[in-house]
Amino acid sequence: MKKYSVFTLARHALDRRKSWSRAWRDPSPKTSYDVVIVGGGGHGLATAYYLASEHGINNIAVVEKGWIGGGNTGRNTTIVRSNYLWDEAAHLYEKSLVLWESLSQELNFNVMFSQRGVMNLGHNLQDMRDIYRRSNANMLNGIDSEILTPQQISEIVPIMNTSPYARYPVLGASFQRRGGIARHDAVAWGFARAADKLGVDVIQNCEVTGIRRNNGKVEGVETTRGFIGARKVGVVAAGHSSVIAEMAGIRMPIESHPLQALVSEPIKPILHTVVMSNAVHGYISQSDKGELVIGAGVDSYLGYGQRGSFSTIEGNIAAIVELFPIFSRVRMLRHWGGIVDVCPDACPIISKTSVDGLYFNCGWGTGGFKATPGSGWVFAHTIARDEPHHLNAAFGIDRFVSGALINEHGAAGVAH
Amino acid sequence: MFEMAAMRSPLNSLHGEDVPHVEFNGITLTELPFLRHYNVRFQPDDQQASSRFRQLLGFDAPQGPNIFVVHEDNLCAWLGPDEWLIVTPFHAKDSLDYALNEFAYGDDFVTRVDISAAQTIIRATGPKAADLLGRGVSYDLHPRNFQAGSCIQTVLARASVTLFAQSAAAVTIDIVVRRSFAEHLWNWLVDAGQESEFHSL
Amino acid sequence: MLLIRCPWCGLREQAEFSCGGEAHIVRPLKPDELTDEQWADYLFMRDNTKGWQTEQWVHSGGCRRWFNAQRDTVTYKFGISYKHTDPKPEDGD
Amino acid sequence: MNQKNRLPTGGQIDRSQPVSFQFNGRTYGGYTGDTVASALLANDVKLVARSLKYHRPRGIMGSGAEEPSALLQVNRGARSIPNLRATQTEIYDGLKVSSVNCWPSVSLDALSLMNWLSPFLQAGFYYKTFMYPRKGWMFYEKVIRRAAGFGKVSSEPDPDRYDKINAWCDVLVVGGGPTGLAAALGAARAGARVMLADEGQQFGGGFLRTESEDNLQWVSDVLRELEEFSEVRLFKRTTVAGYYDGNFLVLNERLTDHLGNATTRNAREKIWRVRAKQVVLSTGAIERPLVFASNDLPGVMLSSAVSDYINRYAVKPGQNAVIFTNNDTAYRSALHMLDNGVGVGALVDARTEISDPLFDKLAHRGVKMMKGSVVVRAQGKKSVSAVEVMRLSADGKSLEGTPEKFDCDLLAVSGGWSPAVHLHAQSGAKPVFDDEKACFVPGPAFQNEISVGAASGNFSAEKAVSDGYQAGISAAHSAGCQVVDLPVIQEVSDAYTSEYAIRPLWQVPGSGSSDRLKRFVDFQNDTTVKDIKIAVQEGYQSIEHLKRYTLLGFGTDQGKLGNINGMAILSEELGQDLIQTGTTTFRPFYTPVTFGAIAGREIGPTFFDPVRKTAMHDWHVEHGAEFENVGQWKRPWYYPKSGETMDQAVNRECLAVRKQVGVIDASTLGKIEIYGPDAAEFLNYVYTNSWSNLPVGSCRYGLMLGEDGMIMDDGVTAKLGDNHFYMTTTTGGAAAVLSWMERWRQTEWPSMRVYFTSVTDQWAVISIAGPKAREILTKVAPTLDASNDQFPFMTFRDSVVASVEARIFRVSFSGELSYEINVPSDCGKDVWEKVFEAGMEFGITPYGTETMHVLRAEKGFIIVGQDTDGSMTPVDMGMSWIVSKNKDCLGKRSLSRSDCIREDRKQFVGLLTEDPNKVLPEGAQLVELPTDARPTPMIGHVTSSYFSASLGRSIALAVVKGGKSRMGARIHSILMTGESVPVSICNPIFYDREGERQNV
Ligand SMILES: Cc1cc2nc3c(=O)[nH]c(=O)nc-3n(C[C@H](O)[C@H](O)[C@H](O)COP(=O)(O)OP(=O)(O)OC[C@H]3O[C@@H](n4cnc5c(N)ncnc54)[C@H](O)[C@@H]3O)c2cc1C
Ligand SMILES: NC(=O)c1ccc[n+]([C@@H]2O[C@H](COP(=O)([O-])OP(=O)(O)OC[C@H]3O[C@@H](n4cnc5c(N)ncnc54)[C@H](O)[C@@H]3O)[C@@H](O)[C@H]2O)c1
Ligand SMILES: Cc1cc2nc3c(=O)[nH]c(=O)nc-3n(C[C@H](O)[C@H](O)[C@H](O)COP(=O)(O)O)c2cc1C
Ligand SMILES: [Zn+2]
Repeated sequence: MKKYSVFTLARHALDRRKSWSRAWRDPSPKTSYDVVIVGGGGHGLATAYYLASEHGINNIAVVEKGWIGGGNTGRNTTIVRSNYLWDEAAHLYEKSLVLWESLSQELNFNVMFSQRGVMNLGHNLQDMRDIYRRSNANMLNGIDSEILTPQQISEIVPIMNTSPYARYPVLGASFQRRGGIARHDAVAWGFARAADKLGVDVIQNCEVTGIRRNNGKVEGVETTRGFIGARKVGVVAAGHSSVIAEMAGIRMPIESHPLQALVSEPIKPILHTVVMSNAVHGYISQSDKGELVIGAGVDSYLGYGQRGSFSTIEGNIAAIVELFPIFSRVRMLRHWGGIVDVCPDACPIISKTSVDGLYFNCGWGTGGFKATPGSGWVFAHTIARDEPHHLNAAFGIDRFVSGALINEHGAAGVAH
Repeated sequence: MFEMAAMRSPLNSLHGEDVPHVEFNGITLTELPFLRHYNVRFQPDDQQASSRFRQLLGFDAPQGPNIFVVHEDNLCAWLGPDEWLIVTPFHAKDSLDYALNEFAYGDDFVTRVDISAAQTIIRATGPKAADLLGRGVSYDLHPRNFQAGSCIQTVLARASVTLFAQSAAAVTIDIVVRRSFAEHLWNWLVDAGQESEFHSL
Repeated sequence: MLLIRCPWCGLREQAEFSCGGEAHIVRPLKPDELTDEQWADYLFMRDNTKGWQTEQWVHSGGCRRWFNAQRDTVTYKFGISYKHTDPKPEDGD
Repeated sequence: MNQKNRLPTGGQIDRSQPVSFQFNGRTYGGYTGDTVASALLANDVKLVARSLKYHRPRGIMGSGAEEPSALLQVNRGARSIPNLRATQTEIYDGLKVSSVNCWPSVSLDALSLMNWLSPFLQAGFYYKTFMYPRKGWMFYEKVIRRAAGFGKVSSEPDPDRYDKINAWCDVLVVGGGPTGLAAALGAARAGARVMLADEGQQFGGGFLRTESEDNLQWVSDVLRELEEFSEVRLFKRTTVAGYYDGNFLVLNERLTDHLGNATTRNAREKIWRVRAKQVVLSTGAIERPLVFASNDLPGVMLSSAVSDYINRYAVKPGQNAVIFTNNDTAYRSALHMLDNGVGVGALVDARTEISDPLFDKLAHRGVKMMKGSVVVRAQGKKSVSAVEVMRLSADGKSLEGTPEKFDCDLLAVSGGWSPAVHLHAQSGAKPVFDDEKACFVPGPAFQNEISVGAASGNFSAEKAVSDGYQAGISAAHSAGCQVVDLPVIQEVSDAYTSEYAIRPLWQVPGSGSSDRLKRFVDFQNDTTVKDIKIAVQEGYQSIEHLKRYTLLGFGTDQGKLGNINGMAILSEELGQDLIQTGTTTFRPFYTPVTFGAIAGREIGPTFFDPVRKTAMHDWHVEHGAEFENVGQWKRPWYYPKSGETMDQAVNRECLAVRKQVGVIDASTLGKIEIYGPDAAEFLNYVYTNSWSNLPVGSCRYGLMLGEDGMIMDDGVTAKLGDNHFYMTTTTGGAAAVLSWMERWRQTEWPSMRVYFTSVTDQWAVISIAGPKAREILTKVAPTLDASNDQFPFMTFRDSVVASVEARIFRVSFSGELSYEINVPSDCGKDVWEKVFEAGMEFGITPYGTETMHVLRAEKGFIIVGQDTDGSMTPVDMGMSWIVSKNKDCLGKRSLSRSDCIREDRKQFVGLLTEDPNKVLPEGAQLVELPTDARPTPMIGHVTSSYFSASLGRSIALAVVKGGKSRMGARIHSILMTGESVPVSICNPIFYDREGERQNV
């Protein structure tokens, strides 16, 4: 496979007979693998990549029921940050952020990680207490974090409505400059290509329909393309985690909800920072193509439909127009939904299970895109060593029994 | 020692001491302040309670959903399978109070709560009133669907409300709204009333 | 936007309702006697069914009654709505 | 006003109303009824835009929603709108529009050199470069970003209003072409409530682009009849933008943009939220362009658009045309051109068998009819000047013969028709591929919907009318209308009916001379055939990967023209059927919708969220209160006297309460009447403590847990009678607590005999606190014996206060002698004023939430949500005394889980800073020792922190790991500034630890 660089690009441009090779192969499933990863989203592909690159396991298949990156990886608002409240979460997301910072070079695929800064707004006194609490914790955890006054906010984002007369005025914000956005599809493609290069089989249009077990130990997966044997199976199926857990006779503390996002028509760049507001519920950034990328809240009912209700979008847009009155005349191009796997404490499960050789990585809910490299990295460790890395030790499924939840709801301003 | 307390409806402050009233586009909005409102609870299958209700109040509490009945001074609306709203004018307060007290004393699982100060009524009148309310109400207010005598509990401009179709063709609709939301709802209706396009439904 | 049938008030718009999640999760009568695992199962573990499931809804903007409704979590189509006092019907179509 | 290409007669424009408008700073003329596109063409303006990536010159290609290229900036200043399609923007006097994405001008665009760089810029190039050095992307991105986007957003807030309304109907007809009009008529005659919406400025759809007077007459006859039905509503300029679950559709009506500067009171746009029992989709079909070299040049236009411009707008889009088609529809356009003075040099038809009745007629009129041929290339710099034509091989895969060149300034293309299945697909149905017609047609319906007319792949006008009519009637029937014998609908005759015959042609094969030229598939995103090939080579072979890798269909047109060709070319490359390739997902909206309209009126200080006010609100305003938002409520925060800072005001208010007396409006507390024989038992379940033995007339504090054992809410509940309690909740928790209790009662314990009624709004609460409180109470409630014996702490009394029947609770959140006087809200302000008057002689001071917070912090009382965060148990908060050992309650079982009984959990404590004047920030983290090493382990955080005027020093509440057993320990807070503040752990009760003051 050719390395991507400006030189290969030029050679291809100048020599029309040259053609690009496949970014990843289209292999047929082998009869068995050391590890089968279920789910070809960013997390699954990253897991495969790190299993191969960090743990020397190369006999791996990633099986994806549709096309890789077509799940939440392909439909999220791409916000990346690590300023989480609780130590366990903060360290995990920070590991991920550090990986993001050199991911394009590592994968030799430009994932366009743009560290343009992420702002979380506070609209009431309790928001401001929570912002101080979280920022201060970030600082002590060695994660960059600032607290901004409304004045500073309007210097960075002059188009924001920081009027004290607003219904819920902006009282301040936390700001992580190292946060930003990335090109979501490229993350899936880049990991797939890099994993493929290390020998991983990326198998699309192959749905897992059963988990074969014997004596409490996993033997492989039944798929729409036949049985595939495996010594270990890592499930990274996001919204479909419960469905696969059921195949293995496991119960999960997860609910799958629709989460919606939308884009405007492309306009000339005007918003250079990511802005999030939990209180008025909207978050927004402007992509490098010019469209405003906006996220809404979850719909309250379970939904595997990859779509949600219009009323959610209405409230979301009202919040955006309230914060950015000049966007009133911009027009919405398209809105869509994903299926987010929500845990009661809004934190993931990255864990062994009661079935030997079966591992789950799920529950990322509304905010796992930012964790893609870190999640893959710790999950690869967990699968390879059959024990969690210290970074994901707290994210076991047993915490729901002991009560050691990592409550990133509320105080942490958890969202995307 | 103390004089009778001066009562204020939640909308008083909008218009001095007058009863709030505006007209636009053939729609009139006015407040019906200081009516007496009671929340009444009893089990519909409690035969004794039902018959005492009839005896003391002179009518049956409506059994079906989405309807209200009017008997003399009292309006009685279905709010739930074991819950009713009774509204009566100020002057009829004492006799209703008496009847409801009697009613409640007879049974330990019958209750009535005076919520007169907890809510008020905004009356919207005019052939286009339903069109105005339709800006916030998701229920179909077309007279084919919302006939005189209908009452529905729904959400209007993010406030919980109960709507009464007081006349045919939805010409008069009474909106029961919680006190603390009343000013918001009033402002909202007046704002929506600025639109120049209104239709009769 | 879903149209939901309240067993009392009839068909109303989603805006008047709140969803309460999976139905028929019974609170253990003697929590004290449960192991932590059993308690966790009641507290947190969910079927999270893909397809027809029975769930709780409340007509919060209407009559404030809770009821159960069948719904397909993929198509979002509703089956039967019924009161808590009614028996659990068969799964929807 | 020189409108060179305007036909002398005809068209739907209003010649009595000439209009002048500006394009790129130059003034042009047109008429009311023109779009920007038709008026520019009338003025012979062809070059209107530059493409996104290569900055190639672009013109007007379509005449409606499908237009990919002619996106303009409309208006200046606050009313400026980006990205409007010239083809759907109506002109009015004074309108100003301009091209975007070009500098210095559309004809001299500096960035057009991008075209030369294009070999580097092919699909996916971004992913392959700009990676080095590591931080390089931040630099490259800045440069690349400059080229992003089309139009500009205005720098001023939007001055316009937007309206929104709910509507219900029996039948919603989408699209007011012949099919839709007939459907609406059928449904209306059947007695249905009908809504008919069309995005255009006029009804008539495809009939408007025919030459037939009869057709127009038919349209106006039908409209006249429709207008007579009171239950029929007709919507022009109204796009049905989205089709959702539950047969819910979103309509976007544009009310004022076309009126321009004429003053109007109207909202600019209106969103209709429609619930339709039945939907008739008569959305017509969209003509497809053809894919050949340089097919994007200005002057290349859809043949239906040519007919539209000629017949509807009386504009000749060119003088000398060539037509390139693979189906019959373009023959009709040829006739339109010839009849209106546009020369037709050649009609190039890919088909070899042609049965169209017009074939001979056209040949007769001198058109060179070229069967089995294709245009391989358009020539010209900034617009078409000639085309090259060659013969197509029988298998369609190669070219034959030598190119023949035809000069022309207009190339009308027709690649066949694609039914507008967007809404059908949005509703959840799946379009299927029809091989015969070479297009996707609607599949089985998923909701109550039917597609008819061109939208269903039936492209004949006559059938459109009768099918539409029938569809309307049966929709009405399905919606519950009684359908009795209805008159038949007036038929429409067509002199030139032809069967729709097509030879699929998804791309013209490459020829030697044109191989290096670009063949565009998606015009807006500059996606070419080559890009698709590269994507396929690289493995991006799912249609969804192709879309994301090449941006096919990603534009503001959502691929209305390009998608089908792109999907077909992908299929050809992969050697698979189109149905195997499938479509990408159709999503709302059909065309983009203004944010402001979607937001509607629920924005701004008044309407973004309801403002809830207490009965005494006006008094607070009159007395200078600053307000705090607490949920939706406005609560007085503090009452600064003139010149006072917040700190000074709060200190004064605090001292007044401790030394004399203060009064606070506590009306926002949630209040619930609980009644029934099982009321006490129910409380035993929702509160951690026991309620069985509370005497009537007493009050008790209660704590509620979630089932996970974490603190959820708290408040005081009084026992009013045997079966009767009055519960208070936190302001923010009021609604949640009520529904929590209802839920348990109704779903889990349906046999419990207890009722809940919210009375939050019923009672205004005037809370007086301070040593002088009793004296005031005695003054305003002269009949009450308020002595400590008769009315002790934690009891309540009914009494008359200021002539109003009141419930008085002797409870205290400040630690002082305190009474909460509840009176019906309509008397709230009056009683408040009388209490205040009575208190004047005692120095009564109104205080706000800030002072309340300080006073309770001095007493170590928690505020749920501030001192707790959803991860704190009663044990953590030092409140194990309130969890009864003798009964179960919600959440209790969770408290014995292994993690909840750890000794080193965070526990509630007080903190004192070494420097008494240092007030810690709330939220500040706590560590053992100050250190610069990161990460630094944290052992807790500050939940509340104030300067206490009564104590003359700062105080703080916090949660600290194992804090209860560390009294006196010295720990630190490291602030955001880096400053480290030493603090010592102490008992969280700072003031009157014995609680004597509230008991006097
Ligand atoms: C609208 C929206 C906005 C969001 N915004 C953000 C944000 O701004 N920042 C952020 O950090 N996170 C965000 N998220 C969350 C984020 O997208 C996800 O947490 C993350 O992408 C999950 O990645 P994944 O690889 O685990 O899941 P996915 O990408 O969903 O991958 C799971 C894959 O498993 C496959 N699969 C499922 N079942 C089977 C089976 N039986 N056999 C084979 N394959 C199967 C699926 O097809 C899918 O491709 C958002 C999510 C949504 C929906
Ligand atoms: N002979 C052919 O090959 C061919 C091909 C296509 C169309 N036609 C002609 O088209 C006509 C068919 O009539 P028809 O009524 O089915 O189609 P039509 O094209 O005449 O009408 C469709 C109408 O729907 C409107 N519309 C589309 N999507 C909309 C939306 N989302 N919201 C609001 N409005 C929307 C359009 O503005 C248009 O006015 C006949 O005259 C037929 O001859 C012929
Ligand atoms: C960050 C981001 C930006 C997007 N930008 C666009 C866009 O500019 N144009 C567009 O049509 N869709 C855009 N989409 C939406 C996709 O078209 C698509 O709707 C989404 O990936 C979900 O997939 P689906 O609609 O095919 O189910 C974007 C999606 C994301 C996640
Ligand atoms: Zn109901």
